[in-house]
Amino acid sequence: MQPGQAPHGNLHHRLWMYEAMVKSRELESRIKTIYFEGKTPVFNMAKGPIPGEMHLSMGQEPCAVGVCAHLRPTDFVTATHRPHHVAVAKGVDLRKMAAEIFGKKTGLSRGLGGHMHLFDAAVNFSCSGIIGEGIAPAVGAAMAARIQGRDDVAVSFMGEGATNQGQFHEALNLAALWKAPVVFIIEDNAYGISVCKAESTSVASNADRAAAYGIPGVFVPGNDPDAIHAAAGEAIARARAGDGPTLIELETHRLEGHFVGDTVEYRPVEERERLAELDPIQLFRSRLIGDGHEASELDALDAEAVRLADDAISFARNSEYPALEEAFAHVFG
Amino acid sequence: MQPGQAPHGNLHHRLWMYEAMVKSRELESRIKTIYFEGKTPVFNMAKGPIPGEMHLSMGQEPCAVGVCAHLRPTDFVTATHRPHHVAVAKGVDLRKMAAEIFGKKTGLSRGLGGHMHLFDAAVNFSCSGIIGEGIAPAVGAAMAARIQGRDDVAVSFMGEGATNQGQFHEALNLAALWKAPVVFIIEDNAYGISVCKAESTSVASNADRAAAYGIPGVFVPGNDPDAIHAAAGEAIARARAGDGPTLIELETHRLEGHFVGDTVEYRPVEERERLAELDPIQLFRSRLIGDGHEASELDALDAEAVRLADDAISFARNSEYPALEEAFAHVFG
Amino acid sequence: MSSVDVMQETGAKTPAPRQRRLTVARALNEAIHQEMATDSSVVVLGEDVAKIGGVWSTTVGLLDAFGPARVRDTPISESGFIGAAVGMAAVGLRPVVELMFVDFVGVCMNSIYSLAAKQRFFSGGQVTCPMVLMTSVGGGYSDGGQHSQTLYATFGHLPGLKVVVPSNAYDAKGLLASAIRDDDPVVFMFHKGVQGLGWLGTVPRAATHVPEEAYLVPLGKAAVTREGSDVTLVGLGLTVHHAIDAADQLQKEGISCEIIDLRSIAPLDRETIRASVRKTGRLVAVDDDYMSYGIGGEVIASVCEDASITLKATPRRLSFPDIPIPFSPVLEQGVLPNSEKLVALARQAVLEK
Amino acid sequence: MSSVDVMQETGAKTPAPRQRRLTVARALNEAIHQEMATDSSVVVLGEDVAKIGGVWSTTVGLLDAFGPARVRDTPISESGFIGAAVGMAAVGLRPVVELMFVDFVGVCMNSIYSLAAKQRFFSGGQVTCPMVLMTSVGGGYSDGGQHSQTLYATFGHLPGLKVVVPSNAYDAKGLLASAIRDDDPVVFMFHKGVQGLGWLGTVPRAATHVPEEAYLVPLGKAAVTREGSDVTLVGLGLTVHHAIDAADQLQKEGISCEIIDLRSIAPLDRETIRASVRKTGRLVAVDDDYMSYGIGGEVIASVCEDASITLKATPRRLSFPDIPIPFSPVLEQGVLPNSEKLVALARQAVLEK
Ligand SMILES: Cc1ncc(C[n+]2csc(CCOP(=O)(O)OP(=O)(O)O)c2C)c(N)n1
Ligand SMILES: Cc1ncc(C[n+]2csc(CCOP(=O)(O)OP(=O)(O)O)c2C)c(N)n1
Ligand SMILES: [Mg+2]
Ligand SMILES: [Mg+2]
Repeated sequence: MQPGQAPHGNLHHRLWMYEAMVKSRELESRIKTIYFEGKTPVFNMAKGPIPGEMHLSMGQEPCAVGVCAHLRPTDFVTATHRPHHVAVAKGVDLRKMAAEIFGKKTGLSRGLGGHMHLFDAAVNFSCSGIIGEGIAPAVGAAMAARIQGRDDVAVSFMGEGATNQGQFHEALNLAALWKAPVVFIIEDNAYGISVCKAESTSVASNADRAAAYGIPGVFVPGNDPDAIHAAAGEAIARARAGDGPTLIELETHRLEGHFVGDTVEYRPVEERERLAELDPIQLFRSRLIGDGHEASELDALDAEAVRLADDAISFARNSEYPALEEAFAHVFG
Repeated sequence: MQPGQAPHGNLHHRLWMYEAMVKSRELESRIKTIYFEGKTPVFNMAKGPIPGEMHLSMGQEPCAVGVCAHLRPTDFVTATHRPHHVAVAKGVDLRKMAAEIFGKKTGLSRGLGGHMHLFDAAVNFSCSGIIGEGIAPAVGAAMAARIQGRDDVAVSFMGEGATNQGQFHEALNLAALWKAPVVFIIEDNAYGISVCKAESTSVASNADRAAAYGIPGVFVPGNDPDAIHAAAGEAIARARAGDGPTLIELETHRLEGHFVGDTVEYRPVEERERLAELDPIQLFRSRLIGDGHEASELDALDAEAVRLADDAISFARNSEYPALEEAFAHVFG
Repeated sequence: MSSVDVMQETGAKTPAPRQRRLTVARALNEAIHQEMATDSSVVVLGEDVAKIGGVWSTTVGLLDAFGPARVRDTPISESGFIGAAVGMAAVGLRPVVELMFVDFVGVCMNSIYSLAAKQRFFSGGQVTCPMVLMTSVGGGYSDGGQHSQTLYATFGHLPGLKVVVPSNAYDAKGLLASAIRDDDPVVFMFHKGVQGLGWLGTVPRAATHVPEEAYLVPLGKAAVTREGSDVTLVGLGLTVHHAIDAADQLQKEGISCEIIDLRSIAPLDRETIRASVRKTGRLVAVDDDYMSYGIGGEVIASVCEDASITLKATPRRLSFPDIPIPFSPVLEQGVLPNSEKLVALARQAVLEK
Repeated sequence: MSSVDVMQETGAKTPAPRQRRLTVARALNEAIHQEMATDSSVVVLGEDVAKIGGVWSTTVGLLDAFGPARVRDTPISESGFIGAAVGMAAVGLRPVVELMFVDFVGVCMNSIYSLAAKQRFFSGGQVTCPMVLMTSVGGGYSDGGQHSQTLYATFGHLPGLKVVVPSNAYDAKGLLASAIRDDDPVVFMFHKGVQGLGWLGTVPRAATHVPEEAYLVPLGKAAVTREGSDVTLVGLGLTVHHAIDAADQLQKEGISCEIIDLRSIAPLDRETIRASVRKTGRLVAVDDDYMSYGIGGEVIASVCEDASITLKATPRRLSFPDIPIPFSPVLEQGVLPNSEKLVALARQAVLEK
């Protein structure tokens, strides 16, 4: 099932969420491995087939799938510098996405954007490397849907660190004031690079900040796809019905460093050691099996995810780099 | 009594507040009259002894005096494009202030700043024409006092419209996080130029926004100097004691247009007609008399305010314009 | 430049003189009205743009004509509403957004230079940003250093933005219509000194004949406002009028000035400038932005780096000095460029050697 | 330029070669340590500057040495914490603030250009702003268009800010010490390509001998990195190294290059540039900021508007083109300036006519 097709019953959307999580994870695992090509023994960000910064979303997949399970291609999503899981869940073309990350001419943006600038107009997905930049465009896209008479919604994903940007405040006030059909999703992975939430944010839960705009604020603990799916479903239905925005903070876990290469020494050792147990894909898999799914059914989804990830990566690897003229083709003279 | 001298008993600080309100009003009345010199019959902002925009604070004096009655010269205050009442209450040199507004070399800033850029380092007062610009500097000055081991506080004044600037959010989060000794004073005069609060702000009271930072939020209705004095006193004492920031929204009234020349057609007629009855100086005078003060006592304060305003204006009028070199004297080459 | 001069250079049919003379403000307003009427995707956002029709009278009557869904007063949240406009533009609307004073760019620069300007590039052409950001520029009326800047070069320097500055009503209407129809973000800077609002003071000459029907003036093309042979004066916005006044004065001294009105900062029409200087051999650029890394420097460099141009005199520039804008009228008027200063520089250029 | 070359031009006593060779990052870090030790009013603020010592290793060890009151990690609130720093500076502290990437200026430009830059002017000299804003600039390692800009001219254009760009460790330390002691706000731009962080790649030559003791390199003075007679190459930050590489190459062809390292964008040391071009008669400016209204244009204009200079060749500039910075390594490397492109331009200049 694709996002945008209404999930038919509990069973189907759970499998869809599972598969999308695995797909994102498989893609990112390959990216992580390849990222180090050309960067050993000396780690130099400029080298290898995937140069530049690389922010992986491993561990945060529940946030993406629980929300995007409710979205259509015409719904508008903005993500952040850590965009892969959301892109995958929103239905971004996997091959073109991988090719963009490799800087190839077959990429979503012909290699102009890179991993922090994934745009897929076919499913109304975009992201940005500037913290907080995507929040207001989501409000605008939501208002545009209203003005154009569509019942599409917009969703803006952001990290918990981003909530301290002025842009968060301005955009939420606008959305609330204008009753825009938009949902704000905060992925609280407890860190903004090395700075933990308590050192950046004056309230424990950003859900409390909804009070500053007179909109509902929801906190979902546990990094749990089902709980996220439920909370997001309610908020998105509310938005679609014209009842205005919702702010949702999701507890989640960043299993990797801020970017690949980050040694993460700023996280307490106990915290780092616990992370493996918190892998949401393993936990969700166990729950699905507990709920009566066959392991073989999930294995088949895993296999399909692996196949798609492999396919996307080899497409990217085998594509050509763009010609230099491409750099000049998308700006007027 | 000067601000910074602890007000000795209820009686004295009330008379001080009364006098400071009248002083601000008298000064602004003169400015308003003179502003039209050279601008009749054709109103052209560039002309006359006081060119440029002119934002009067008439009606909002209680906010300034109720707060500044608690402040010392070493306490730090930032105000806005509508700064006169706060400047007067903070003890800014009246002559130099008037001269600055006239663009004279005897002005606070030798004529470089003008009415929206009044700086008086002697009493740690400044203001700015960019909405929201003064909030963060107040937080910084407050933190500096802590770092330097002083028990000075900072107060940032802003309009209710300013609370929708991102800078408001960033500065309040910093202040709360760092427990900065700062008080945020919102003068809610119901309008930002022509846009009323309900069309700009997604909550009825900005005091509710304190919840987004885990700090106390207070709303003071009535444009009442005594009530403002009480609320501000508590917040400033709290800040001075090291217990962190407070957000206070004060209901107030803008008796004039946004700037002089504004025909205010966007305000409902009934609202405009009611404004005269809402003059806080008249109301406070009546209350003081009701509380046992002699009219003659207040008349004497009025007379002193008139004398000071006249003196400041004639000082300004009779001062010279700066020499052209002055424009280049305060920027490196 | 009388309105007739404008007609000549813009190529419109010569009208009966003084026919339908509009201010820049009214011309801009008319352009928006017409574009909104013909294209339902055009929407207007900004502070005080709806109920009172804009502080600069650019949006008068739009709320009544097109309703609150398409014409919206915003909170004082420039970064938020410009960012929102980019989102609108990404899904098919054509927002016209007003930033009340260009000086306020500091609170919303990211939404302009990083978001709006780079969408098309970052998306490899998938997503465009047909947004117009209208903003007032310029001083001269003692509004102090946070309400009097032009910041032309600040915008011109950052790729992905088209940047337009009209000097008169005819161009203003046609350029704004082109801007609204353009798929790239356009920063449309109208100078308060030519806007035609009586309460601000204005150059009367900026009010010109404006045809009633919609028309386009192309973006990115400078205008030869006046032909001449001895020296090229390059200006934009208000300083085009300084150039005209200076040329009138110099004419009396027997010096013939060619005047270039840049109209566009980005793209910069280097060819028109170069063609003129190739002819006159002398260049004086005049603008009211800060000097360093500014308009005048770019104009001079663009001429000097062209090996096919032989200069008969040292090129000169007259700009605002590298200081904030002082409030006091004597200081502000003292440091602003004006026609007398320009006359002196142009005369020096002609008399050099 | 070996470290010995640097020593000569900066006038320090010639050290034993390779003595105490530091990277730019370590030199910056040492400067802050020393200034904090001697002046208790120096404080440090920024994202990730305390616990991990800064993403660019500029603030390593400061938290341990000076404690959390003076060294503070901030939320992702650039506009807020830079604004707060201005308030601190107004009452006697000397904040050193890090903006992680210059590209993020869009979210905090007001606090920089309107607040910090204009305090002293607006207050008529009553209030100063002794703040240093350190920020990383430059690309070349495929970090995409929001993490690779230099934006030199954006800062240089706006009055009230001193703007400094070191090309090597010796200068970096001395310039930063000067910046911290300066009463005006200084934007201190360190180029990632010379920073000396192995994980980023770096020009080895930028790591130079750095004396242990504190010393000052004056703000606003360009350096003559190498003397020569045929053509003047003007660069800054990373492009100084392109100039050195180009000069080495051209030397083999018998072309003698004089190299000017601007070190300061504002104030711009026009006299040193002009003196050099007066001698060589040829000018090629090279920088990695966007071209229009940029560094190269200002350098060319500053030379050409000087009537006392006679050029033997058309002045040339090599800059980043007016497009956002592409991610794909082949595209980014293709459009960035480099020594080969510079060699070609300089050779053209010498062979012209
Ligand atoms: C405006 C801006 N400031 C700073 C940065 C640098 N930066 C990149 S990611 C990041 C941390 C973001 O934290 P959070 O929002 O929690 O997202 P997470 O990385 O945890 O997904 C920072 C500070 C940036 N990209 N943009
Ligand atoms: C950043 C910025 N945006 C817009 C303006 C234009 N402006 C000046 S005053 C004003 C209204 C301010 O409203 P409020 O904060 O309520 O203060 P008041 O004028 O009512 O005292 C506006 C929009 C500005 N000066 N700065
Ligand atoms: Mg986070
Ligand atoms: Mg108000």
